[in-house]
Amino acid sequence: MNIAAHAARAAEGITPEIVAEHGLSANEYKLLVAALGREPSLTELGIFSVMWSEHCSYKSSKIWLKKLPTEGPQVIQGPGENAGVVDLGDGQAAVFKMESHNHPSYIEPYQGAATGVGGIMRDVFTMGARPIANMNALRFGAPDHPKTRHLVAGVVSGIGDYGNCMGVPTVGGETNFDPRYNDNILVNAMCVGLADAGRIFKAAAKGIGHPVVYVGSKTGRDGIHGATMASAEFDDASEEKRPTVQVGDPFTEKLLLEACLELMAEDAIVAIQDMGAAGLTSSSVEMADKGGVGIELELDRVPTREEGMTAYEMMLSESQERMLMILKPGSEKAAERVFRKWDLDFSIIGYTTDTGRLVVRHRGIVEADIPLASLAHAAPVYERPWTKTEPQATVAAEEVPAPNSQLGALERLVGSPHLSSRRWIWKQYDHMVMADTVQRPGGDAAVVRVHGTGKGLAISCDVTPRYCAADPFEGAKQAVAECWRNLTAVGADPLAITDCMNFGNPERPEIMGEFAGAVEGMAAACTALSFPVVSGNVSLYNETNGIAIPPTPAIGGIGLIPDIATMATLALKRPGDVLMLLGAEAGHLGQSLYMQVMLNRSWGAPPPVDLEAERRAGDLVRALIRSGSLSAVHDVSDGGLLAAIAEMALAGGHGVVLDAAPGPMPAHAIWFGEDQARYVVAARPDKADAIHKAAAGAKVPLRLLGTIGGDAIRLDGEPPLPLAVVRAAHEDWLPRFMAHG
Amino acid sequence: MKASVIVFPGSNCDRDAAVALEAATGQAPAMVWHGDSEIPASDLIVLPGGFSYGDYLRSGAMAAHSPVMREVVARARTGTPVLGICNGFQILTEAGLLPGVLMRNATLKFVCRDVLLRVERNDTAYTSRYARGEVIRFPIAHKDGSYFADDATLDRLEGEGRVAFRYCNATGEVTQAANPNGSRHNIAGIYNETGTVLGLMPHPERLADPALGGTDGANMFLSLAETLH
Amino acid sequence: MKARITITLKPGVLDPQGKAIAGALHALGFGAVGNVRQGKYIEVEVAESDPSRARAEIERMCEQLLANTIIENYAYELEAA
Amino acid sequence: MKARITITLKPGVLDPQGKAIAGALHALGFGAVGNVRQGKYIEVEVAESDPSRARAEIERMCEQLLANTIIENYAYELEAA
Ligand SMILES: Nc1ncnc2c1ncn2[C@@H]1O[C@H](COP(=O)(O)OP(=O)(O)O)[C@@H](O)[C@H]1O
Ligand SMILES: [Mg+2]
Repeated sequence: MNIAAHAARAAEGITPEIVAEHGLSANEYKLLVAALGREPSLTELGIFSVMWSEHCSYKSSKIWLKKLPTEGPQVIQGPGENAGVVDLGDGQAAVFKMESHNHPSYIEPYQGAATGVGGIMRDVFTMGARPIANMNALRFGAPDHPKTRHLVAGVVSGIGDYGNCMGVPTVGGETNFDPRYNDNILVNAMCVGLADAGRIFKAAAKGIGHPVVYVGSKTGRDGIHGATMASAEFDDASEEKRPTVQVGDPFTEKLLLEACLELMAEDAIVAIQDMGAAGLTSSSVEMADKGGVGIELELDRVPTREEGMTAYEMMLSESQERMLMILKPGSEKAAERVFRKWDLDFSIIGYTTDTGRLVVRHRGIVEADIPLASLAHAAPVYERPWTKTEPQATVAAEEVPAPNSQLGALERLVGSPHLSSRRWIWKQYDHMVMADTVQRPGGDAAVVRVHGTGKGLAISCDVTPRYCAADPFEGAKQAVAECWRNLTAVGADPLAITDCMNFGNPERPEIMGEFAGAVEGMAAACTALSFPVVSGNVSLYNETNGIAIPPTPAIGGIGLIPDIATMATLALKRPGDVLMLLGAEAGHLGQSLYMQVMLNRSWGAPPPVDLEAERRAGDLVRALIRSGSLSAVHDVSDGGLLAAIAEMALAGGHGVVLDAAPGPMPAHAIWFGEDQARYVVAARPDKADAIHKAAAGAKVPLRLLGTIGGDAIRLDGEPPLPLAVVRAAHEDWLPRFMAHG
Repeated sequence: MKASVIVFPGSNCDRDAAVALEAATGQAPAMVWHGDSEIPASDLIVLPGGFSYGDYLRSGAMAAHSPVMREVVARARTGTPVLGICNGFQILTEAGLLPGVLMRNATLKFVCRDVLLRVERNDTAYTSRYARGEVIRFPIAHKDGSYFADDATLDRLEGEGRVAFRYCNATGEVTQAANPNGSRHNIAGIYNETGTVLGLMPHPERLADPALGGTDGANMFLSLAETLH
Repeated sequence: MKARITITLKPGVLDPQGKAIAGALHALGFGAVGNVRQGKYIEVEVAESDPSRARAEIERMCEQLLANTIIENYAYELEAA
Repeated sequence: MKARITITLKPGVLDPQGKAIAGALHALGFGAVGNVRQGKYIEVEVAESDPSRARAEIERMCEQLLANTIIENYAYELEAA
């Protein structure tokens, strides 16, 4: 229904229908009236609806998120601000966050993904940080679903075009294909920025009578109801609704970035907040509420790009590339000069007050007058009923049929949609701009140098949705552990994570149970690994016609490499080096990629994560990397041991000669089991003894796997698998799929 | 050597160029805002990569009309070396300092990866540190890098030896497979008539530091530093 | 026949390109320039001599591929090639 | 007045975008599609009521900025806005 129709109805009073269209339940509407002390105007209803939406209020997830560990000596700012902040030493800090743009990307993949990237970058530079790396975690439907190719193409070029134009390298991510995402793809974008630890900007407005300043692009009727849409389940009709799509303008965002950083170098800003979901409404409410002040807005001063915009539209518009700031009185002129220099709109649209109310005026009429506390704190919080996901039985390796040939299975695995190279994607991302990318995409974690220093920031995005679907608790634990492991594998000290919790409809107890399980799994792993959560995002209602996505708690972690000279990579470098496995082998094939690719189905419990073992193995590997003992390192994850070895061989262009799998476990369980807490490492033969000793001391099992050399993967009793064949299988799938399928 | 790097709205390799220049010359270049019509006395002017004006309309088209470009053109005409990298190359063609245009890649996609280049000449200020015919590795990162000029222009460029770099394979052969974007004659970079203005799509500044995986690009800046001091 | 198709952004949809072009034209001294909108222009030759059938084809092409009807409108003219 | 400008590649200039569109149309089953060329379409509002002066302005804009006349042709129609 269009806005004019809304307005016409409002004249007749707010009907239950209008309330429902705003995504508020009858009971929530009652709460609203009580909080306001009267019936709302349409503009007020709109403001409440976005502030009380799942997206802004976290009403279903709040009580659970409290269980996540958020503290640690490295944490400067935990959840609650635009992004999390961790200490990098030397007065420097990393500012980072991940966010979803799932529904918009399904409706319009290019613009949806592009504006998702734009939004997360704003979250980061709002805090005074220069973005230095972007990541993206993508989940698409089955490759043979008619929409998948179109969605992949649009999302990837949207992410690329926005980040490329901004001049921020997109250095990594992850990509899954699964039919359960057919109608609900996930586009999670992460941004990492670098700031002075002592100059972090926050959203809390302070002081009375301070100017509220709007900067950036003009306001249009973009994405009105975007925030409420992102919180409502899809049905077939919503594809027809075709809401006003937000279009990204990365050029303007680049100007906004430079202008904000330029002004931040001066002492002019009291508080700053980007206008993301729910635009002017949430930015003004959050700043005022956090600072305990009131705010008055004069909408006639809002720069608009369309004629006749109403207060309702201006308050709810989600036009991109805009920011709201509270300035120190007297600095208006200097601020205006900066924004004009960068060709951006600048307008003082209001003042802070001592009333504790949000007052919105337009054309001389008070369109809204709401106690701020009711928007921010009176929002309902739900303790939704939940049922625990039934754990599945552990699968014995003997129950899983063996392949005719281990190397044949390997070839199929690395050439499958699940494990094939993502080069087609990252080639379209400028991953080198800023000239600090010291580890490019393709490794366990991307590494960007902290500009002007020898330090490196390692970044990785991880979650294995098929594990989470089978067991949300173990799956979420695994996601955190794998992220920690990927950072460790390049030699970094893992610092902290951000997350993007993508789930179905929380009003269904089984979905809420998945959420609860995932939170508890994350909490357990974060605690055990001293890897706190400093920011994050919850995206619920990812389901269509009652079919939900698998629970997908995407984890984005960062770590610090004190000296990039000690950074490790997965590429095998020297023939003659020995290859070793660190970590215990249990041959766990339940929910493995082997099952999925070779048998075309998944069953059983996912691999359990022994967090103690994880910590021991990781600390050992990191110490070995730092002491220069290893020539290559790769963690073992999807596809198991043989896939990990193949990836190392491909990256380095050297073959391997592998010893036979030790009994008594079936060979395919050894080669393809996805036991956790494991790394494959390479080293010069003369270092092997010391590594053995260190592993024994750390109580980490070690097994010699073989030797590096030749141009094939060689396994006793099977014809060698030439690297060229593996490479073709690994590299071909995605480009071929995207070319015609 | 004193260099100036021009910064347009949307430039984003300006810092990268400055870092590489400073590493090679020991002197930080002047960063010149596009709105300025003055450029300090410079031995070299660099137009960096990026997305000036978002690359909207056509890559480099709007920047070519920036006030500062009048001065860049004037300096180039009096012999000051001007180096345009990626977006800078696009700006140079749009400004008429170099012939031809950079069109959408034949794949229609942005492409970011290392490429191999054959150094066609080593008698310019940019290439004295390379050998003629040497194969070097530079990264590319562009969507509009397909060099196009009509046959007559190409004949003239070839005849006058104005092709600076060509995309090639590991043995220096100029093959279709080695061409990442559909450029005619595998052209990656060209000179003006006097060899003082160079435009190229690949980014030497991105492989000018061993920590980034290579130093082939550093030699371009070192050549300049030695020749232009 | 030959179709000349113009694809334009729907009214109200942000047009960053148009905005930037307007800015550049102003900077070049074209002071009288107001709003600028950028779209696409596509010429398609169709081996179809019946105009109404050609029309139906072109419309299907626009709906299915040429225009992104979520944010774009299209219009076309037909011409005997 | 409002100018509707179409900018097209000169004959002989390779048009990878047009070619890709033609390929995609064939893949979608539009077998009758022949040659496809892609260009730009730009609408410019000019605060100029005299058509001949408006025309001169538009032509200067095209020559100076909107078209790259090495590879592109332009054409336009004027319309009282
Ligand atoms: N969407 C993407 N964008 C950029 N890089 C990606 C994307 N998807 C995967 N990659 C890269 O591909 C490599 C393999 O990914 P993945 O198998 O998820 O790694 P891992 O198992 O170590 O977590 C990584 O370097 C990752 O950064
Ligand atoms: Mg890994």
